Amino acid sequence: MTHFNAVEGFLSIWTIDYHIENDRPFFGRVERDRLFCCLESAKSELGARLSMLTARDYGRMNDRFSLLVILDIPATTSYLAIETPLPDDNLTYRSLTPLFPNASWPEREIRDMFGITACDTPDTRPFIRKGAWPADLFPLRKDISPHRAYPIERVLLPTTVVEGEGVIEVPVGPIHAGIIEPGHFRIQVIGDTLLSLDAQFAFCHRGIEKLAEGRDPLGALLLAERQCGTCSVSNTLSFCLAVENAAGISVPPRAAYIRVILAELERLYNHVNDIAAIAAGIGMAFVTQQGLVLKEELQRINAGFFGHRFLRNVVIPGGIRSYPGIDPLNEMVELLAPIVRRLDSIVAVAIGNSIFQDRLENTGILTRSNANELGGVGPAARASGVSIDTRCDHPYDGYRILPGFDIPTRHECDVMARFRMRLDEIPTTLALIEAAVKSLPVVSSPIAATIPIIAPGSWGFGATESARGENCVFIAFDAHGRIDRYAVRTASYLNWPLIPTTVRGNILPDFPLINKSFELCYADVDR
Amino acid sequence: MLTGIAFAIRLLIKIAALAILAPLIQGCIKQFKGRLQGRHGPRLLQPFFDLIKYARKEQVISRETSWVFSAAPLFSFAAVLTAALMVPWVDRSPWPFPADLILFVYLLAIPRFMMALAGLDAAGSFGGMASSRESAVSALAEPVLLLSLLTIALPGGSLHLEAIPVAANSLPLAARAGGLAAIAFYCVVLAEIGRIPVDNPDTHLELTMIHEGMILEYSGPLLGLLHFTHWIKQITLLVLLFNVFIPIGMMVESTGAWTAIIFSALIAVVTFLAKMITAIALLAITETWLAKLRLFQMMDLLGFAFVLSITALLFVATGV
Amino acid sequence: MFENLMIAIRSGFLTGTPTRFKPHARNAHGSLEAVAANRCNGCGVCVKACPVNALSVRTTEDGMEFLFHPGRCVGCVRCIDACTKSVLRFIPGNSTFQLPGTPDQKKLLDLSRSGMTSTPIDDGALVSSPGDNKSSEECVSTNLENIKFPLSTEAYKTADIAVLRNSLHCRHLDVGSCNGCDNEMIALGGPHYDVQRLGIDFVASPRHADALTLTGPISRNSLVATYETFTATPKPRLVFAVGNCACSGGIFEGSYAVFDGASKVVPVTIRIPGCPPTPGDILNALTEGLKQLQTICDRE
Amino acid sequence: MILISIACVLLFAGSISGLFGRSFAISGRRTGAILQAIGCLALTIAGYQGLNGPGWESVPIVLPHLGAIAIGMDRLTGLFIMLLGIMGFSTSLFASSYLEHLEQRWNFHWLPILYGIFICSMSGVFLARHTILFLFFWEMMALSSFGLVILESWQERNRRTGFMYLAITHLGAALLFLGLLWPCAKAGLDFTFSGWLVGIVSMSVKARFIVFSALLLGFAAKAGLVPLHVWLPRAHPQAPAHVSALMSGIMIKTGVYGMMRFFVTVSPLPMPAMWGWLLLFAGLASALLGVLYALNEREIKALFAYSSIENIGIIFMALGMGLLFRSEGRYALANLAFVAALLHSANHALFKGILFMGAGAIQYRTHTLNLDELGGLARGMPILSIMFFVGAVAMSGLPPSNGFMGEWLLYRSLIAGFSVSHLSWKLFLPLIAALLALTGALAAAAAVKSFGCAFLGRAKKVDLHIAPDPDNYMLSGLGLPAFCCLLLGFFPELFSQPIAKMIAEFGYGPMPQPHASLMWPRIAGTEGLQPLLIASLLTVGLLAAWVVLKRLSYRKDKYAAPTDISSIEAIRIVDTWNCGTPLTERMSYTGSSFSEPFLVNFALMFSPRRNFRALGSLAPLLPTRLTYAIRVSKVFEDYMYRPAIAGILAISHSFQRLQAGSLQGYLSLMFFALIVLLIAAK
Repeated sequence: MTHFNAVEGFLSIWTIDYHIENDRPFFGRVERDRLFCCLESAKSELGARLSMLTARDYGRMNDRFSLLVILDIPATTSYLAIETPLPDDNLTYRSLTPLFPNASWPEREIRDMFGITACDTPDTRPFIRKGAWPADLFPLRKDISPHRAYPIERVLLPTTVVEGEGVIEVPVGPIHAGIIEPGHFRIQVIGDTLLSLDAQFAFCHRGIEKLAEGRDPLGALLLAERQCGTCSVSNTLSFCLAVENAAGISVPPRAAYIRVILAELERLYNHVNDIAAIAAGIGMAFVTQQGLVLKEELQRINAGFFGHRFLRNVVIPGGIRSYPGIDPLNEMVELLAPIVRRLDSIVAVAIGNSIFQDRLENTGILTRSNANELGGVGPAARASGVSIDTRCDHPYDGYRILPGFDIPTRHECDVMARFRMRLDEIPTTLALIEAAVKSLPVVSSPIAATIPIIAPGSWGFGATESARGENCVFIAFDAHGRIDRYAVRTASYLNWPLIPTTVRGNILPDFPLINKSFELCYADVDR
Repeated sequence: MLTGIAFAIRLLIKIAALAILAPLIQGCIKQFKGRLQGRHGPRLLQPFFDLIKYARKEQVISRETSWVFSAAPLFSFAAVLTAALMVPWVDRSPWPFPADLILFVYLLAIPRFMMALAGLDAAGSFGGMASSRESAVSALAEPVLLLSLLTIALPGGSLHLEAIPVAANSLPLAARAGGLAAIAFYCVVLAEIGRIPVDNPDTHLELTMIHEGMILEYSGPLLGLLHFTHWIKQITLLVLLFNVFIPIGMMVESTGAWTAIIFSALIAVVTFLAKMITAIALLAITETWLAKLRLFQMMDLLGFAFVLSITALLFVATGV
Repeated sequence: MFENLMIAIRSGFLTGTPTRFKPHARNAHGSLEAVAANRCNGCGVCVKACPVNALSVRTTEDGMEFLFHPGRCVGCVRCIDACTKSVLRFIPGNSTFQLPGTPDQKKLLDLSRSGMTSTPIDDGALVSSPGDNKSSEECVSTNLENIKFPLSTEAYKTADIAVLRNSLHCRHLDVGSCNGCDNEMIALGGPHYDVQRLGIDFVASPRHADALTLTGPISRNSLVATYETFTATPKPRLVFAVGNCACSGGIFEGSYAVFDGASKVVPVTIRIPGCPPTPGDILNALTEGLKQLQTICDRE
Repeated sequence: MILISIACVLLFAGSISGLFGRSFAISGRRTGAILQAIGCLALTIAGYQGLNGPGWESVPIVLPHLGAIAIGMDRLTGLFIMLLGIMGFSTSLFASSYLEHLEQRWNFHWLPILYGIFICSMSGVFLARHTILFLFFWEMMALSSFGLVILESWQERNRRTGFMYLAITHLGAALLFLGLLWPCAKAGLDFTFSGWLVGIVSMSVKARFIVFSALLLGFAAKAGLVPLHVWLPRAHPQAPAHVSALMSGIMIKTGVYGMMRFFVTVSPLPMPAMWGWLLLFAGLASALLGVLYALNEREIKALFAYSSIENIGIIFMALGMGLLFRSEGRYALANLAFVAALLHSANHALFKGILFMGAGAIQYRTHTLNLDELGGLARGMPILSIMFFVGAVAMSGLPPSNGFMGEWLLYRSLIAGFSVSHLSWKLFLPLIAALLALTGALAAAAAVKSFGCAFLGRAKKVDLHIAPDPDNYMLSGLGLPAFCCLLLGFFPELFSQPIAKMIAEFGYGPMPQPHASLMWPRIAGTEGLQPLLIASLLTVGLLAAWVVLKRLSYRKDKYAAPTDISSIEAIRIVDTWNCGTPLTERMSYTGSSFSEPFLVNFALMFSPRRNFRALGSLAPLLPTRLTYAIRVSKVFEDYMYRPAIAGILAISHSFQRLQAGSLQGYLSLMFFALIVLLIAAK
């Protein structure tokens, strides 16, 4: 409660007005010129972590744009949303990057999408726009039709070059050699020594946020599901949580448990996939192939019990669409245990291999301070000693009611730590699934609450823990109950900037391995 | 005249055998590897299908390239073919031209040299990266290759490849020194043919490539030729490994009753095939068992091989 | 020391093993079928329910036809949920690839003979999903000097397809996919599907490739890269559009950031619908599709 | 004799005509260079006659105190004179155009003059049959080359290099004075070579050791053997390219010539095995260090200079093997090793000539020699690139180039050492052979670096890759040695036969006869390799592959459909595959990046100190500026010369203190000195 008071005190000092409601993020409105200082104080006093930075276009004549900062206050289970209206004649604000280094990307993105400029930001390059539309066109503004055709320019974004004789640049992507998503890396190397990495994204940019505008929640659900294949449940769940948050409803208990099962199933197959991918990164074909076997079997379980290999079409706003029943779920739990046992034996082969150890250990050190500074989340941060997990910090759905579970952390900070992190989490996942299946109420209560007509102008926020970390969704509705602003910030978006700090000084052939030890989604970043 | 004709016939047989066996062995290795990974694995004849397809494809060539790009595969092929023809397969009768060990080692250096240049030619960084790595790895591999072969050849007193098996057979200590040198040689073979602890032939990551990186720019017939060259090099080194270090079953004399000749030829061919099957199994198991070494740990592997060869040399020199 | 070999031997060859449990869920990958056409009253509620315009209705002189676009359907089964008469059903694992020249829609229900012309369909429902239909020419206009779109189709010779059926090297291009399709393509390499046994492999360079597998609706940001990859691929080359997004733009159709489907940019040889198509679907298209392509070529 | 005189006259005439520079219609530069080329042609013919025919000796001029001064020609001299002639001819032709860009320099007229003197003095060194004359020419050669090195003396670096060169070469010369004149003095002031021989025979073992040590050091300093190599990689790049070609090709071979002349030809004395081992290991160290440093160089000429050190190392290894075999009484094998040494000398002169002149041509066209800036020259200069390629292949010692033949003979003689039943021979010689293989592989990498980073890929500076081929004079200057490289690769017996004859004439047993031993059948010369057969096999393979490919890929318009926009050819030219992004200059591999793995693998040798800095307010996370620098230490310079120079400076500094002392101090010093002397005298 003291923390709660601290936040309230903070809000009363800095904001023009603020709301504190149950089960909703704290909300405050801050003047533009005080924003930086306000956040500085939030960082130092409340230990806030930047969770989301985005902007809104209200589409009205005056005070059209505003900046939206959502902070994670670790001491409370709630988030803090700060909105800053921007004057129409001066769409600038003081860059938050010096305060939160992970604000660099969102600031660039806001510049691309809204034309709102951060002053004194160290990186002024476009983030989303890669010559696909003119520089003076800002897609997320309301007066821009989402369906216009624009000329395409061939651009090669500048990168920070390393000055020094013989230093060269290795371009990787956007078309990668393997079956990998498109991202463009410009790596500064001297021979095989990696000096610096510049990751450029948005080759998967499909304009999801714009497409969602004007749709009802059910229509936008498809977009949330298809934002990223392997984070489908998590993104959908965040979306639904945000919608439910805006509507002020909570899901029935059965749906809450099923959602936990879905989220954990997704985590399970993702972790198995990541383990296989790390082995692939060092050419350990046997472990890769056996990992793929297990992943395939898990996906078949997904398809068999929930109808979709990526668990789509199950989670809907208000609850879930369907579930197989308790007996099949018990059967499913029985199927999962041997898969995990097989995984253990395969991993034992990998870890027992000295080359495997040698490649993974002390490779790609992500220091704890870097992880903290850049606001890393998920297993990657937990492997560097940053204990952060949305399931504990901001429990949602079934995680609120299920008995306590441990979130392991590691302190070796290297690729091996991230590899083992996945392994460490699998028992938790399995236990959660079992507990959820056990606690599933037998009574035939509804599995989905009906979404009431959403009040005009209401907004909601949802955050879930995907296999990669915290995925957040902010949704605001217009006067007709249709989506006015759909903003997503995924774990990959937060974690990608960690990789350049991690790879520096490693050798070039280790970069894919380090990259795979994070195994982040590109589609999630680009949207 | 008669020997000339006999030589020509043998040459043709060998070339035909190379053309058949080199891709076949590649197919076998890949399938066996697949089986070890719990898969069906590609078909045995897949390399042939690939070659046929490459021959029918268009060639796409970068505008940055020079004459080196087209010349490199041809030079490499010619050099590897020459080296391959030197290695005794089933018989030990000397070739009319000397299959000199040093020449063999240096002929194998030609494809590396040419492909390293070809990698640099297209101006992309992956090619350059691969040729730089290839040069670094081969610089370490070459002394071990020479030394491990010398260790076996020296006591016999001949540097001719077809004479080495004879020498190895008659060595009292061939087993000991040969064992060490054989392991060293095997390490080099793995490096030379780009197999797992050194290079990953199945990798899809440009940043980790060595051999693949240099051929990224090739397409169509030239790509097929490069693959074929690589397979010839692979079978040649494998045959050399087995015939030099396990010199059993080879045909010695080609005089005598023709039945005896045919019988010994039959035995030689069967032994040869058995050796190749062993080689396939060995490679596939190695690749399944090990993972790719860190790039600069290649030095350790090849250094280890070098020390092994020196130890073998010590045995040979002291005659213990 | 050789535990891995032991594990491999224990687990055996998994290639082609069917699933060991029966599906419990109604929605699955597959194809929408009308199982009881006689029950349909033509109310059109399914068409309205579809969020991606995968169902459409065509009024003919003596009735109407329901058309199904497999390349759009994302398998959300809202149409099935909406249908009060249980006319529709999802047939799992029955989705089919589409060869060039085949229409991207199939007749789901033909109500013309029954003379049922009754309930008019509210046209408003059809435009629930955005998509102001620009002509393809305008959509792909670029100011890149040497790129001219749309590319025409490529001609193949029967013999070439025959060769490619034995050895097909694919270059994967993710041009805006959600990575669902990509994951399914990765699964193809795993022991369960093992494309290598069919002579199919994924290669690192487009120079080595015979086919491009495109996933995603082709985002505008990756247009140049797509084109360059296509140009870099030696002929004869095939293009597979994997997944709904690549077939038609999928749910992203009409966005400012994408081209609606791969065929707007490169000549697509075979479309593989699905969201995402299962590995089995993709495998089927890669093998059976080529076979049928060869027969088409033979005929021409 | 007449030819030699003609050559000298023409060379000087050429020098003089160079003086008239631009005053005539015909460029004095070209006339002079062509005259000099003709002079060198005369030298070549003289050398050829000497190599193949009977030798001659001029009528001695008898001077008081000095005895009969004469010049003479024998096979050894002939070989070197012929090489000098060929290379001089090429460099003169090359210079006739190359000098164009130097013409504006105020000291340009010195260049042809010094160049003429340089060639004359080198031929004098080879021809001299009198120690004083030898030393005179030696000095002249040193001074003229010094003059050529410091042509750009307005640069601090150039002057320093020049003086370093002068210091080391004079240190060497001083030792040569000792080594040559002491025996002559012992022989009653008979300064002819035969007098030297008489003197050395009459000397005690210890004195002989001193003499040979002095000679070895003197010649090694000139040859650039480790650790006396430091001047070489600095001086060679400073000189104009054609002079570098001569310095690297011929001048450092005077050291080899001296070794052959005074250790092998003249002296009949059985040398202790120690000399052999010494040369072998010094050669090995030179070869390895030379090639490693060559790999790490980013300037082409410096790279080649280090490669010269490597090749000198290989030659000295062969010499060492020869001496070793002699000490064992295995004369036939010793002769084999000497053939290897001489053949490799000839080979190296030829291919290093190509490479240095090629570097000169690159500099002439692009005004840079930095491998981190060059690239893509092959498209503009296809002919030059092919010639350079021949040089690079020879430098890597790959068959069928001449470079391979020399190394092959060395391998053979190293391995032949296994038949000697000493454990150290059995153990070390195969090991050294393996290290030689390492050297060879590293040399190949250096060749890839020099050729690949200069001619292939893309230039880091715009416009460089459109530089056209140089003119025909320069190309023919390069073409002759390139042709010789290939010729010698295919027909090494052209050189090896006369060399073998020469060695046989030394009188220490015959060359190994064909089938003389089980181990080395057909070893005389190099016909044992039957290079023609190998070459033809290679060529047949090449042609077959080419024909097959042509047939296969000639499928014009096969896929052309009426609707197709681009017509389809068998070969289609597109952009380099760069992962779907445009290719920029920065993405082409640089020399430094190419050799980085070697730097890591041989970190012990280089002890690289890297300095990578990320700058900016949010530096480690979001740096705005990044810098990288590396410093690589050079073992001998950092751990031997620098401390030595520092030590000398310190000592002289302390003597300086003496100088400034007081009168009492001096007196007491003298007193102490007196006492010490007295004690010593007792």
